[in-house]
Amino acid sequence: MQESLLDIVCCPLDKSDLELEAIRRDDDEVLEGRLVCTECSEEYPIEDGIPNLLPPDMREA
Amino acid sequence: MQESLLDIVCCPLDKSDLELEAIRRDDDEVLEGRLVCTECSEEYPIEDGIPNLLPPDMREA
Amino acid sequence: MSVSDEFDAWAADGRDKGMEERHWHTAKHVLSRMPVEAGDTVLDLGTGSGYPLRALADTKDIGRGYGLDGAPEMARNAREYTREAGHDNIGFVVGDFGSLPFADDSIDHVVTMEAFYYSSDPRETLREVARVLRPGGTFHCAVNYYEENVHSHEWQENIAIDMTRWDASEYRAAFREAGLAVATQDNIADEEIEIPPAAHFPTDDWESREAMVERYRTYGTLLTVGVA
Amino acid sequence: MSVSDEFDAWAADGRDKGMEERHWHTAKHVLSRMPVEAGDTVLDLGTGSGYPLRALADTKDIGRGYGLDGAPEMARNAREYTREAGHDNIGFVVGDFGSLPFADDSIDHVVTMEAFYYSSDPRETLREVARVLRPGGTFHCAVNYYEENVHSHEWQENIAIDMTRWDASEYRAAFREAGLAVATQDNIADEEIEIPPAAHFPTDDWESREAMVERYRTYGTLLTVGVA
Ligand SMILES: Nc1ncnc2c1ncn2[C@@H]1O[C@H](CSCC[C@H](N)C(=O)O)[C@@H](O)[C@H]1O
Ligand SMILES: Nc1ncnc2c1ncn2[C@@H]1O[C@H](CSCC[C@H](N)C(=O)O)[C@@H](O)[C@H]1O
Repeated sequence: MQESLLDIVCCPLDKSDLELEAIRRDDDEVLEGRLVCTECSEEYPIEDGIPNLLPPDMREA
Repeated sequence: MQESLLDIVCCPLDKSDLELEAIRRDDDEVLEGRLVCTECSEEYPIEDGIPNLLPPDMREA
Repeated sequence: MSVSDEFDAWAADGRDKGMEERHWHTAKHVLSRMPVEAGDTVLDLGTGSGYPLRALADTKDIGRGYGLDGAPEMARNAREYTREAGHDNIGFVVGDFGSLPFADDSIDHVVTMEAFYYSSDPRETLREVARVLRPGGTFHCAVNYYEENVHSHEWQENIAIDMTRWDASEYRAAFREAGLAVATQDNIADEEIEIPPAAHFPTDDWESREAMVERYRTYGTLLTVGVA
Repeated sequence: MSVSDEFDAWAADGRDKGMEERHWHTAKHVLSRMPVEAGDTVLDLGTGSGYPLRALADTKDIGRGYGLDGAPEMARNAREYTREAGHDNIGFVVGDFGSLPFADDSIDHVVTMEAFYYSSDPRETLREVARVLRPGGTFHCAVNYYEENVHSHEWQENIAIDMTRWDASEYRAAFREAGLAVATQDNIADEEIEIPPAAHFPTDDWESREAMVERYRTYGTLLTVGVA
C-alpha cells in the first residue's frame, strides 16, 4: 500500500484514524507492516502490499 | 388550467403566490381568467385553458 | 427574435409532431431512466407537443405533469393532444426558461428534451431548475446540439435564436455551479432512424453514410443527470 | 461460508479474469457514465480483478482509485495486474461491504459491478456508501442478479453466500432509506455476447434462444445511480 492511503483509510469498527507501522517497504509502497487503530488499538496486518481491513472477527485464522 | 396548479405556480418575477380570478370554466378547468401576483399585482392572462406566465416584457403585444 | 416568433410557426405547420416522432427514439430511453414514483410531480421544459408527460403518465403513474413552453401555439397543441388522449393530470403553461413560474422545492423531477440550448441564459435556467426542485429531485437534460456532435453545429444557421453549444464537461461544470450534483452522463444513441445503404449517399441531408451513422448511432443525444 | 472461502477459489482458478471479460460488455458503459473529473478519488466495491479502476485511470485521469474485496486472493491478483499495467495511483484493500474502512466524506465516487448482492446486509452497505461519499458524490451500482431478471434466479443454487434479490423499485427505496437520492435507473444491455443461431439451442446453459436474448439484450445489468 501507498502511504497516501492513510489520508482516507480508517478503522472498520470505530472509523478512527489508523497509524502505520511499516516493517518492509519497496520504492513506493509498504509491503509488510500493520495499521493500528488510534482509538481501539486493533491491529490490521499489511501483507504483500495489501492491508487487511476486515473486521477482526471476519479475518481468516 | 386546473386549480391544483395554484399549489405550486408562482409569479415568474418575484416568485410570490398568485391569486386566481376565473372568468370562464368548464367541468374541471379554468378556461379564461387571470392569475394575479399577491405581491407585485402583475396580471397573467389565462386563455383557452392555458396561463401565460411569461415575464410581462416577453409577452406578445 | 422571440421563442414564440420562431416556434409558434413550427407548431402551426406540424413540426411539433415531427419532432415528437424523431425525438421519441432517444426520449423514450431518457424517460424510462427517470426515477419517478407514483404520485410524483414532473415538469417538462420546452415541452413541444407534450409527449414526454403523456408517456410518463402512461408508464409511471405520475401525480401531476406540467409542460412549459415559450411558444403559445406549442402549448395549445400540446394541451389538445393531451385532452384527446384522456389525461386529466397534465397541464401546460406558457413561460420562459429564464424565470420559471413554480415555487421553490415544488417539483420532484424536471426533464427537458432538445430544448435547453435555446435558453437565452442557460446558467440562469440551471439555477431556476435547482430552485424549483425539491432536495433530492432530479433533472434529466437531453441535448442533441452540443460541441462533440459536429453534425449539429450548422443548425444555428437555420434558426434566429442564439443557441448554446457546450461540450459534455461544460454541462457538468455548469450544473455544479448552479448547485446541481452531476449524477451521471451518457450519450443515448438513436438506433431507430433508418440509415440508407451506402450507395444512396450523398442524400439531401448527408454527405456520407459514415457521417449519418456517427450523428445518430454514436453521438445521439447527450444526457446529463443532475440532482438538487 | 465466508466471502473469502467462496471467492478466493475463484481468483485461484482464473474466474477473476473470466468475470472481467464477461462483465466488461456492460461495465464499460457504467464506467463511461460516471461523472468523474481529473483528480477524483474512486472506490470500487467487490473489485475482483480490479479492471474498473484501471479503466477509469486510463480514460478519466482519476487521482486515486481503491479496490476493496473480501477475498484476499482477489485483491492479490488485482494488485498484480494493476502493477503489470503500470498504474501507480491504484491500491487494493481487503475489507467487507458491511464496515468500509474509509473516513466519512472521503470518496468522490463509488462503483460496484456484479457484487452488491453478495452483501450480508445490503441496507447497512448502502448506509456505509452514503457515509464515505462526500456530499454530491455518486454511487453507480450495477447488478445482473435481481428480481426482474428471472434467468438469474437459479444462481443462488451454486453459491454458498446468501444473495439479495431486489427488484428495481426495491433498489430505489433502499437507496433513499440510506440517504442516497436516486438519480436515474436503467437496464444496460450486453450487446456483445455472442448468441448462437436458434438451431444451436438448447445449449448447455440455455433452453432457448429467446431466453438467452432476454437475459443479455433485454435485462442485461440493472444500474441504479445514487447521489450522497
Ligand atoms: N427560452 C425558452 N423558454 C421556454 N420554451 C422554450 C424556450 N426556448 C425554446 N423553447 C421551446 O422548446 C421547444 C424546443 S423543440 C423540442 C420540443 C420537445 N421537447 C421535443 O422533444 O420534441 C420548442 O417548443 C420551443 O418553443
Ligand atoms: N461482503 C463482501 N465484502 C467485500 N467483497 C465482497 C463481498 N461479497 C463479495 N465480495 C467480492 O465481490 C466480488 C464479486 S465478483 C465481481 C468482480 C468484479 N467487480 C467484476 O465485475 O468482475 C468478488 O471478488 C467477491 O470476493
